[in-house]
Amino acid sequence: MTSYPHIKIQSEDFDLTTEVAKLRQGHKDIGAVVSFVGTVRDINEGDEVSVLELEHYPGMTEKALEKIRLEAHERWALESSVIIHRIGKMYPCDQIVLVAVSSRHRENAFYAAHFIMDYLKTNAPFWKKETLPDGNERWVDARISDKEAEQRWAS
Amino acid sequence: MTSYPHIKIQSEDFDLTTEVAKLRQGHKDIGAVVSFVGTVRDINEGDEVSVLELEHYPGMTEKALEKIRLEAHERWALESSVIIHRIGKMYPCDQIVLVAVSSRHRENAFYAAHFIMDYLKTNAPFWKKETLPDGNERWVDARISDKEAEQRWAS
Amino acid sequence: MLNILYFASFREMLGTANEELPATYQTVNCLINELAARGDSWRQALLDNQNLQIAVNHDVASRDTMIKAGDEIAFFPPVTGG
Amino acid sequence: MLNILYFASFREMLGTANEELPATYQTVNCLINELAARGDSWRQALLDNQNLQIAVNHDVASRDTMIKAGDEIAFFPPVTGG
Repeated sequence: MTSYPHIKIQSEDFDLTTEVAKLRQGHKDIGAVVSFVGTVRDINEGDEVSVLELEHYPGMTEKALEKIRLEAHERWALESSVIIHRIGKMYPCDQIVLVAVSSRHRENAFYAAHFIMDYLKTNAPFWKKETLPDGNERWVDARISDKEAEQRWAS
Repeated sequence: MTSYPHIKIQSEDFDLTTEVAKLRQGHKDIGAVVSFVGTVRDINEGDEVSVLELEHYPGMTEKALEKIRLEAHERWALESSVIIHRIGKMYPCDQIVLVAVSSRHRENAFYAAHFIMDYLKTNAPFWKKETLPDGNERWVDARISDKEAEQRWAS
Repeated sequence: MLNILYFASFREMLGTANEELPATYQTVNCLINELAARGDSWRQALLDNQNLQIAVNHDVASRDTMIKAGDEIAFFPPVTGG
Repeated sequence: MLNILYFASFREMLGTANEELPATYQTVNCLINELAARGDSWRQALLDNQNLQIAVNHDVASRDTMIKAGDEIAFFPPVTGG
Protein backbone atom coordinates (compact mmCIF):
# COMPACT_ATOMS: atom_id res chain seq x y z
CA MET A 1 0.00 0.00 0.00
CA THR A 2 1.26 3.46 -0.86
CA SER A 3 2.39 5.49 2.12
CA TYR A 4 1.59 9.20 2.40
CA PRO A 5 3.66 10.60 5.27
CA HIS A 6 2.25 14.11 4.79
CA ILE A 7 -1.35 12.94 4.98
CA LYS A 8 -2.89 11.70 8.19
CA ILE A 9 -6.42 10.39 8.67
CA GLN A 10 -6.96 9.75 12.36
CA SER A 11 -9.60 9.73 15.07
CA GLU A 12 -7.25 11.32 17.65
CA ASP A 13 -6.94 15.05 18.08
CA PHE A 14 -3.76 16.86 16.93
CA ASP A 15 -1.57 19.54 18.50
CA LEU A 16 -0.87 22.59 16.36
CA THR A 17 2.56 23.41 17.83
CA THR A 18 3.73 19.80 17.46
CA GLU A 19 2.53 19.48 13.89
CA VAL A 20 4.07 22.80 12.82
CA ALA A 21 7.37 21.78 14.44
CA LYS A 22 7.34 18.53 12.40
CA LEU A 23 6.45 20.48 9.27
CA ARG A 24 9.46 22.76 9.75
CA GLN A 25 11.89 20.01 10.74
CA GLY A 26 14.83 19.75 8.35
CA HIS A 27 13.85 22.91 6.45
CA LYS A 28 15.98 25.85 7.55
CA ASP A 29 15.04 28.15 4.72
CA ILE A 30 11.46 28.71 5.90
CA GLY A 31 10.26 32.26 6.45
CA ALA A 32 6.51 31.64 6.58
CA VAL A 33 4.17 29.00 8.00
CA VAL A 34 0.44 29.24 7.36
CA SER A 35 -1.87 26.88 9.27
CA PHE A 36 -5.57 26.37 8.87
CA VAL A 37 -7.58 24.62 11.58
CA GLY A 38 -11.20 23.76 10.89
CA THR A 39 -13.33 23.34 14.01
CA VAL A 40 -16.80 22.04 14.85
CA ARG A 41 -19.28 24.91 15.06
CA ASP A 42 -22.14 24.46 17.51
CA ILE A 43 -24.60 25.88 14.98
CA ASN A 44 -25.23 24.67 11.41
CA GLU A 45 -28.08 25.76 9.14
CA GLY A 46 -29.57 27.55 12.14
CA ASP A 47 -29.73 24.43 14.34
CA GLU A 48 -27.69 23.56 17.38
CA VAL A 49 -25.38 20.62 16.79
CA SER A 50 -24.45 18.15 19.56
CA VAL A 51 -22.32 15.63 17.71
CA LEU A 52 -20.62 15.60 14.34
CA GLU A 53 -19.62 12.25 12.86
CA LEU A 54 -17.06 12.10 10.07
CA GLU A 55 -17.11 9.17 7.66
CA HIS A 56 -14.55 8.71 4.90
CA TYR A 57 -13.51 6.39 2.08
CA PRO A 58 -10.27 4.71 3.23
CA GLY A 59 -7.72 4.52 0.45
CA MET A 60 -9.36 7.07 -1.80
CA THR A 61 -9.13 9.77 0.88
CA GLU A 62 -5.36 9.53 1.20
CA LYS A 63 -4.91 9.43 -2.57
CA ALA A 64 -7.18 12.44 -3.14
CA LEU A 65 -5.49 14.49 -0.40
CA GLU A 66 -2.01 13.66 -1.67
CA LYS A 67 -3.04 14.73 -5.16
CA ILE A 68 -4.30 18.07 -3.83
CA ARG A 69 -1.12 18.54 -1.76
CA LEU A 70 1.16 17.83 -4.71
CA GLU A 71 -0.81 20.18 -6.94
CA ALA A 72 -0.24 22.94 -4.37
CA HIS A 73 3.49 22.19 -4.48
CA GLU A 74 3.41 22.45 -8.27
CA ARG A 75 1.60 25.78 -8.23
CA TRP A 76 3.57 27.54 -5.48
CA ALA A 77 7.14 27.40 -4.22
CA LEU A 78 6.62 25.53 -0.94
CA GLU A 79 9.08 23.98 1.46
CA SER A 80 6.72 21.48 3.10
CA SER A 81 3.05 20.77 3.79
CA VAL A 82 0.86 18.48 5.86
CA ILE A 83 -2.83 17.60 5.92
CA ILE A 84 -4.46 15.98 8.96
CA HIS A 85 -8.14 15.11 8.91
CA ARG A 86 -9.96 13.53 11.80
CA ILE A 87 -12.70 10.92 11.45
CA GLY A 88 -15.30 9.55 13.84
CA LYS A 89 -17.29 11.45 16.46
CA MET A 90 -16.50 15.07 17.28
CA TYR A 91 -18.14 17.72 19.41
CA PRO A 92 -18.54 21.51 19.23
CA CYS A 93 -15.17 23.30 19.39
CA ASP A 94 -13.22 20.15 18.49
CA GLN A 95 -10.57 20.41 15.82
CA ILE A 96 -11.53 18.59 12.58
CA VAL A 97 -8.82 19.35 10.06
CA LEU A 98 -5.35 20.87 9.85
CA VAL A 99 -3.65 22.15 6.72
CA ALA A 100 -0.19 23.59 7.34
CA VAL A 101 2.20 24.86 4.69
CA SER A 102 5.69 26.34 4.88
CA SER A 103 7.54 28.46 2.34
CA ARG A 104 10.28 31.06 2.08
CA HIS A 105 7.86 33.92 1.54
CA ARG A 106 4.40 34.39 2.96
CA GLU A 107 2.36 34.83 -0.21
CA ASN A 108 2.97 31.28 -1.44
CA ALA A 109 2.05 29.78 1.94
CA PHE A 110 -1.19 31.78 2.18
CA TYR A 111 -2.33 30.84 -1.31
CA ALA A 112 -1.33 27.20 -1.01
CA ALA A 113 -3.09 26.63 2.32
CA HIS A 114 -6.25 28.32 1.04
CA PHE A 115 -6.12 26.29 -2.19
CA ILE A 116 -5.65 22.99 -0.34
CA MET A 117 -8.65 23.70 1.90
CA ASP A 118 -10.88 24.74 -1.01
CA TYR A 119 -9.97 21.57 -2.93
CA LEU A 120 -10.25 19.33 0.11
CA LYS A 121 -13.79 20.60 0.69
CA THR A 122 -14.98 19.46 -2.73
CA ASN A 123 -12.60 16.63 -3.66
CA ALA A 124 -11.74 14.57 -0.59
CA PRO A 125 -14.23 11.80 0.22
CA PHE A 126 -15.39 12.78 3.70
CA TRP A 127 -19.00 13.06 4.81
CA LYS A 128 -20.43 14.74 7.90
CA LYS A 129 -23.46 13.62 9.83
CA GLU A 130 -24.89 15.88 12.52
CA THR A 131 -26.80 14.85 15.61
CA LEU A 132 -29.15 17.54 16.91
CA PRO A 133 -29.96 17.98 20.65
CA ASP A 134 -33.26 16.07 20.16
CA GLY A 135 -31.29 13.06 18.93
CA ASN A 136 -32.24 13.45 15.27
CA GLU A 137 -29.47 12.77 12.79
CA ARG A 138 -28.95 14.31 9.37
CA TRP A 139 -26.28 14.24 6.69
CA VAL A 140 -24.75 17.65 6.08
CA ASP A 141 -25.48 19.01 2.61
CA ALA A 142 -22.67 20.06 0.32
CA ARG A 143 -22.46 23.84 -0.04
CA ILE A 144 -22.63 25.55 -3.40
CA SER A 145 -20.24 28.16 -1.97
CA ASP A 146 -17.61 25.43 -1.56
CA LYS A 147 -17.88 24.49 -5.22
CA GLU A 148 -17.58 28.15 -6.18
CA ALA A 149 -14.55 28.55 -3.90
CA GLU A 150 -12.84 25.64 -5.66
CA GLN A 151 -13.59 26.99 -9.11
CA ARG A 152 -11.85 30.31 -8.43
CA TRP A 153 -8.55 28.40 -8.52
CA ALA A 154 -9.11 27.03 -12.04
CA SER A 155 -6.18 28.20 -14.12
CA MET B 1 -1.87 54.41 28.48
CA THR B 2 -4.20 52.61 26.10
CA SER B 3 -4.23 48.85 26.48
CA TYR B 4 -4.33 46.56 23.44
CA PRO B 5 -5.06 43.03 24.71
CA HIS B 6 -4.94 41.57 21.19
CA ILE B 7 -1.53 43.02 20.44
CA LYS B 8 1.62 41.75 22.13
CA ILE B 9 5.14 43.07 21.66
CA GLN B 10 7.50 40.83 23.57
CA SER B 11 11.02 39.46 23.62
CA GLU B 12 9.89 35.98 24.72
CA ASP B 13 8.90 33.28 22.26
CA PHE B 14 5.24 32.24 21.89
CA ASP B 15 3.47 28.89 21.64
CA LEU B 16 1.12 28.44 18.72
CA THR B 17 -1.28 25.99 20.40
CA THR B 18 -1.56 28.21 23.51
CA GLU B 19 -2.17 31.38 21.52
CA VAL B 20 -4.78 29.76 19.27
CA ALA B 21 -6.56 28.37 22.36
CA LYS B 22 -6.71 31.90 23.82
CA LEU B 23 -7.92 33.26 20.49
CA ARG B 24 -10.78 30.76 20.45
CA GLN B 25 -11.71 31.13 24.11
CA GLY B 26 -15.27 32.38 24.59
CA HIS B 27 -16.10 32.09 20.89
CA LYS B 28 -18.11 28.94 20.21
CA ASP B 29 -19.21 29.86 16.73
CA ILE B 30 -15.75 29.48 15.15
CA GLY B 31 -15.33 27.18 12.18
CA ALA B 32 -11.95 28.39 10.92
CA VAL B 33 -8.67 29.51 12.44
CA VAL B 34 -5.86 30.75 10.19
CA SER B 35 -2.45 31.33 11.74
CA PHE B 36 0.63 32.86 10.19
CA VAL B 37 4.04 32.39 11.79
CA GLY B 38 6.99 34.33 10.40
CA THR B 39 10.37 32.76 11.15
CA VAL B 40 14.02 33.79 10.86
CA ARG B 41 15.52 32.47 7.64
CA ASP B 42 19.21 31.61 7.75
CA ILE B 43 19.76 33.25 4.36
CA ASN B 44 18.88 36.81 3.32
CA GLU B 45 19.93 38.54 0.08
CA GLY B 46 22.20 35.55 -0.57
CA ASP B 47 24.14 35.85 2.71
CA GLU B 48 24.10 33.61 5.72
CA VAL B 49 22.56 35.29 8.76
CA SER B 50 23.68 34.52 12.33
CA VAL B 51 21.61 36.93 14.38
CA LEU B 52 18.58 39.07 13.65
CA GLU B 53 17.85 41.99 15.94
CA LEU B 54 14.40 43.56 15.98
CA GLU B 55 14.00 47.19 17.05
CA HIS B 56 10.64 48.90 17.32
CA TYR B 57 8.98 52.19 18.25
CA PRO B 58 7.20 51.59 21.58
CA GLY B 59 3.77 53.17 21.64
CA MET B 60 3.47 53.66 17.92
CA THR B 61 3.89 49.94 17.25
CA GLU B 62 0.90 48.94 19.36
CA LYS B 63 -1.23 51.71 17.90
CA ALA B 64 -0.31 50.81 14.31
CA LEU B 65 -0.95 47.09 14.83
CA GLU B 66 -4.30 47.71 16.53
CA LYS B 67 -5.34 49.93 13.61
CA ILE B 68 -4.44 47.16 11.13
CA ARG B 69 -6.27 44.56 13.24
CA LEU B 70 -9.43 46.66 13.50
CA GLU B 71 -9.39 47.35 9.77
CA ALA B 72 -9.31 43.59 9.17
CA HIS B 73 -12.36 43.22 11.44
CA GLU B 74 -14.16 45.92 9.45
CA ARG B 75 -13.41 44.28 6.12
CA TRP B 76 -14.20 40.66 7.01
CA ALA B 77 -16.59 38.93 9.41
CA LEU B 78 -14.14 37.74 12.06
CA GLU B 79 -14.70 36.31 15.51
CA SER B 80 -11.31 37.20 17.01
CA SER B 81 -7.72 38.01 16.13
CA VAL B 82 -4.32 38.41 17.76
CA ILE B 83 -0.96 39.81 16.68
CA ILE B 84 2.25 38.93 18.54
CA HIS B 85 5.56 40.40 17.42
CA ARG B 86 8.87 39.65 19.08
CA ILE B 87 11.64 42.20 19.57
CA GLY B 88 15.32 41.86 20.48
CA LYS B 89 17.77 39.22 19.32
CA MET B 90 16.62 36.20 17.36
CA TYR B 91 18.37 33.36 15.58
CA PRO B 92 17.71 31.26 12.46
CA CYS B 93 14.50 29.20 12.77
CA ASP B 94 13.18 31.35 15.65
CA GLN B 95 9.61 32.56 15.50
CA ILE B 96 9.33 36.33 14.89
CA VAL B 97 5.66 37.08 14.45
CA LEU B 98 2.25 35.46 14.86
CA VAL B 99 -0.99 36.59 13.26
CA ALA B 100 -3.97 34.40 14.10
CA VAL B 101 -7.56 35.03 13.07
CA SER B 102 -10.78 33.11 13.70
CA SER B 103 -14.06 33.27 11.83
CA ARG B 104 -17.15 31.20 11.05
CA HIS B 105 -16.05 30.42 7.51
CA ARG B 106 -12.56 29.92 6.18
CA GLU B 107 -12.46 32.50 3.42
CA ASN B 108 -12.68 35.48 5.80
CA ALA B 109 -9.94 34.09 8.04
CA PHE B 110 -7.57 33.45 5.12
CA TYR B 111 -8.03 36.92 3.65
CA ALA B 112 -7.84 38.71 7.00
CA ALA B 113 -4.64 36.99 8.14
CA HIS B 114 -2.98 37.68 4.78
CA PHE B 115 -4.13 41.31 4.87
CA ILE B 116 -2.85 41.86 8.41
CA MET B 117 0.58 40.46 7.50
CA ASP B 118 0.84 42.55 4.32
CA TYR B 119 -0.07 45.72 6.22
CA LEU B 120 2.14 44.89 9.19
CA LYS B 121 5.11 44.53 6.82
CA THR B 122 4.78 48.10 5.54
CA ASN B 123 3.01 49.96 8.35
CA ALA B 124 4.22 48.72 11.72
CA PRO B 125 7.41 50.43 12.98
CA PHE B 126 9.79 47.49 13.32
CA TRP B 127 13.32 47.37 11.89
CA LYS B 128 15.56 44.38 11.39
CA LYS B 129 19.33 44.37 11.70
CA GLU B 130 21.26 41.31 10.57
CA THR B 131 24.59 40.09 11.86
CA LEU B 132 26.54 38.03 9.33
CA PRO B 133 28.91 35.18 10.34
CA ASP B 134 31.93 37.53 9.97
CA GLY B 135 30.42 39.82 12.60
CA ASN B 136 29.38 42.54 10.17
CA GLU B 137 26.02 44.13 10.85
CA ARG B 138 23.58 45.62 8.36
CA TRP B 139 20.07 47.01 8.44
CA VAL B 140 17.64 45.01 6.34
CA ASP B 141 16.29 46.94 3.35
CA ALA B 142 12.56 47.32 2.85
CA ARG B 143 11.31 45.21 -0.06
CA ILE B 144 9.44 46.71 -2.97
CA SER B 145 7.46 43.46 -3.12
CA ASP B 146 6.09 44.18 0.36
CA LYS B 147 4.81 47.58 -0.75
CA GLU B 148 3.22 45.96 -3.79
CA ALA B 149 1.63 43.28 -1.61
CA GLU B 150 0.06 45.96 0.57
CA GLN B 151 -1.26 47.90 -2.40
CA ARG B 152 -3.22 44.94 -3.74
CA TRP B 153 -5.60 45.36 -0.79
CA ALA B 154 -6.45 48.97 -1.66
CA SER B 155 -10.20 49.10 -2.07
CA MET C 1 -15.67 -9.80 -9.72
CA LEU C 2 -16.35 -6.11 -9.07
CA ASN C 3 -16.19 -4.66 -5.57
CA ILE C 4 -19.00 -2.10 -5.14
CA LEU C 5 -18.97 0.38 -2.23
CA TYR C 6 -21.65 2.77 -0.97
CA PHE C 7 -20.91 5.65 1.40
CA ALA C 8 -22.71 8.02 3.77
CA SER C 9 -26.38 8.65 2.92
CA PHE C 10 -26.14 6.13 0.05
CA ARG C 11 -25.04 3.36 2.42
CA GLU C 12 -27.98 4.13 4.69
CA MET C 13 -30.54 4.57 1.93
CA LEU C 14 -29.51 1.40 0.10
CA GLY C 15 -28.96 -0.58 3.29
CA THR C 16 -25.56 -1.87 2.22
CA ALA C 17 -21.94 -0.73 2.52
CA ASN C 18 -20.45 -3.04 -0.09
CA GLU C 19 -21.15 -6.01 -2.29
CA GLU C 20 -19.48 -8.08 -4.97
CA LEU C 21 -20.91 -8.45 -8.44
CA PRO C 22 -19.72 -10.41 -11.47
CA ALA C 23 -17.62 -8.27 -13.84
CA THR C 24 -20.14 -8.39 -16.66
CA TYR C 25 -20.44 -4.63 -17.20
CA GLN C 26 -18.37 -2.65 -19.68
CA THR C 27 -18.94 0.78 -18.16
CA VAL C 28 -20.09 2.32 -14.91
CA ASN C 29 -23.27 3.24 -16.71
CA CYS C 30 -24.12 -0.39 -17.47
CA LEU C 31 -23.59 -1.26 -13.82
CA ILE C 32 -25.78 1.65 -12.69
CA ASN C 33 -28.63 0.58 -14.99
CA GLU C 34 -28.52 -2.91 -13.54
CA LEU C 35 -28.48 -1.65 -9.93
CA ALA C 36 -31.25 0.92 -10.58
CA ALA C 37 -33.57 -1.92 -11.60
CA ARG C 38 -33.55 -3.16 -8.00
CA GLY C 39 -36.15 -0.61 -6.88
CA ASP C 40 -37.07 3.00 -6.13
CA SER C 41 -34.29 3.89 -3.70
CA TRP C 42 -31.67 2.43 -6.05
CA ARG C 43 -33.04 4.30 -9.02
CA GLN C 44 -33.23 7.57 -7.05
CA ALA C 45 -29.72 7.28 -5.66
CA LEU C 46 -27.93 6.12 -8.81
CA LEU C 47 -29.98 7.00 -11.87
CA ASP C 48 -32.11 10.08 -11.10
CA ASN C 49 -29.41 11.76 -9.02
CA GLN C 50 -27.68 14.75 -10.64
CA ASN C 51 -25.21 14.81 -7.75
CA LEU C 52 -24.09 11.18 -7.90
CA GLN C 53 -20.34 10.89 -7.29
CA ILE C 54 -18.45 7.92 -8.70
CA ALA C 55 -14.95 6.61 -8.05
CA VAL C 56 -13.21 3.73 -9.79
CA ASN C 57 -10.12 2.37 -8.03
CA HIS C 58 -9.94 5.47 -5.77
CA ASP C 59 -10.01 7.95 -8.65
CA VAL C 60 -12.91 10.21 -9.56
CA ALA C 61 -14.83 8.61 -12.45
CA SER C 62 -17.91 9.22 -14.56
CA ARG C 63 -20.76 7.14 -15.94
CA ASP C 64 -18.66 6.56 -19.08
CA THR C 65 -15.66 5.13 -17.25
CA MET C 66 -14.77 1.61 -18.43
CA ILE C 67 -14.61 -1.09 -15.77
CA LYS C 68 -13.06 -4.54 -15.60
CA ALA C 69 -12.71 -7.51 -13.25
CA GLY C 70 -11.03 -6.60 -9.95
CA ASP C 71 -12.10 -2.95 -10.05
CA GLU C 72 -13.43 -1.18 -6.98
CA ILE C 73 -16.38 1.05 -7.84
CA ALA C 74 -17.75 3.47 -5.25
CA PHE C 75 -20.97 5.51 -5.25
CA PHE C 76 -21.47 8.42 -2.89
CA PRO C 77 -23.09 11.85 -2.45
CA PRO C 78 -21.13 15.14 -2.74
CA VAL C 79 -18.40 15.29 -0.13
CA THR C 80 -18.68 17.49 2.98
CA GLY C 81 -15.38 17.19 4.85
CA GLY C 82 -13.02 19.87 6.09
CA MET D 1 9.15 71.56 23.83
CA LEU D 2 9.14 68.95 21.08
CA ASN D 3 10.32 65.40 21.68
CA ILE D 4 12.27 64.17 18.64
CA LEU D 5 13.01 60.46 18.14
CA TYR D 6 15.32 58.69 15.66
CA PHE D 7 15.10 54.97 14.97
CA ALA D 8 17.16 52.17 13.43
CA SER D 9 19.73 53.31 10.83
CA PHE D 10 18.77 56.95 11.50
CA ARG D 11 19.64 56.61 15.18
CA GLU D 12 23.03 55.15 14.25
CA MET D 13 23.78 57.58 11.44
CA LEU D 14 22.81 60.65 13.46
CA GLY D 15 24.32 59.35 16.67
CA THR D 16 21.25 60.11 18.75
CA ALA D 17 18.07 58.31 19.78
CA ASN D 18 16.12 61.32 20.99
CA GLU D 19 16.39 64.98 21.85
CA GLU D 20 14.20 67.86 22.96
CA LEU D 21 13.87 71.05 20.95
CA PRO D 22 11.89 74.20 21.57
CA ALA D 23 8.48 74.17 19.87
CA THR D 24 9.29 76.98 17.45
CA TYR D 25 8.39 75.11 14.24
CA GLN D 26 4.97 75.23 12.60
CA THR D 27 5.33 72.14 10.48
CA VAL D 28 7.48 69.03 10.29
CA ASN D 29 9.08 70.57 7.24
CA CYS D 30 10.33 73.59 9.20
CA LEU D 31 11.82 71.26 11.80
CA ILE D 32 13.51 69.15 9.09
CA ASN D 33 15.07 72.23 7.48
CA GLU D 34 16.52 73.28 10.81
CA LEU D 35 17.90 69.78 11.56
CA ALA D 36 19.32 69.36 8.05
CA ALA D 37 21.47 72.44 8.58
CA ARG D 38 23.47 70.50 11.19
CA GLY D 39 25.56 68.71 8.58
CA ASP D 40 25.83 66.15 5.80
CA SER D 41 24.42 63.10 7.57
CA TRP D 42 21.46 65.13 8.82
CA ARG D 43 20.75 66.51 5.37
CA GLN D 44 21.06 63.10 3.75
CA ALA D 45 18.80 61.37 6.28
CA LEU D 46 16.08 64.00 6.54
CA LEU D 47 16.15 66.25 3.50
CA ASP D 48 17.56 64.29 0.54
CA ASN D 49 15.85 61.04 1.51
CA GLN D 50 12.89 60.00 -0.64
CA ASN D 51 12.14 57.20 1.82
CA LEU D 52 12.03 59.27 5.00
CA GLN D 53 9.23 58.10 7.28
CA ILE D 54 7.68 60.53 9.76
CA ALA D 55 5.34 59.99 12.70
CA VAL D 56 3.75 62.65 14.87
CA ASN D 57 2.31 61.43 18.18
CA HIS D 58 2.46 57.79 17.00
CA ASP D 59 0.56 58.44 13.77
CA VAL D 60 2.02 58.42 10.27
CA ALA D 61 2.66 62.02 9.24
CA SER D 62 4.13 63.96 6.32
CA ARG D 63 6.39 66.98 5.88
CA ASP D 64 3.26 69.18 5.84
CA THR D 65 1.94 67.97 9.20
CA MET D 66 1.48 70.80 11.72
CA ILE D 67 3.28 70.44 15.05
CA LYS D 68 2.89 72.09 18.45
CA ALA D 69 4.43 72.07 21.91
CA GLY D 70 4.37 68.65 23.57
CA ASP D 71 4.32 66.71 20.29
CA GLU D 72 6.46 63.62 19.76
CA ILE D 73 8.01 63.63 16.28
CA ALA D 74 9.80 60.51 15.02
CA PHE D 75 12.03 60.04 11.97
CA PHE D 76 12.88 56.59 10.64
CA PRO D 77 13.62 54.54 7.51
CA PRO D 78 11.02 52.25 5.84
CA VAL D 79 9.91 49.54 8.23
CA THR D 80 11.08 45.92 7.89
CA GLY D 81 9.25 43.92 10.54
CA GLY D 82 7.19 40.75 10.22
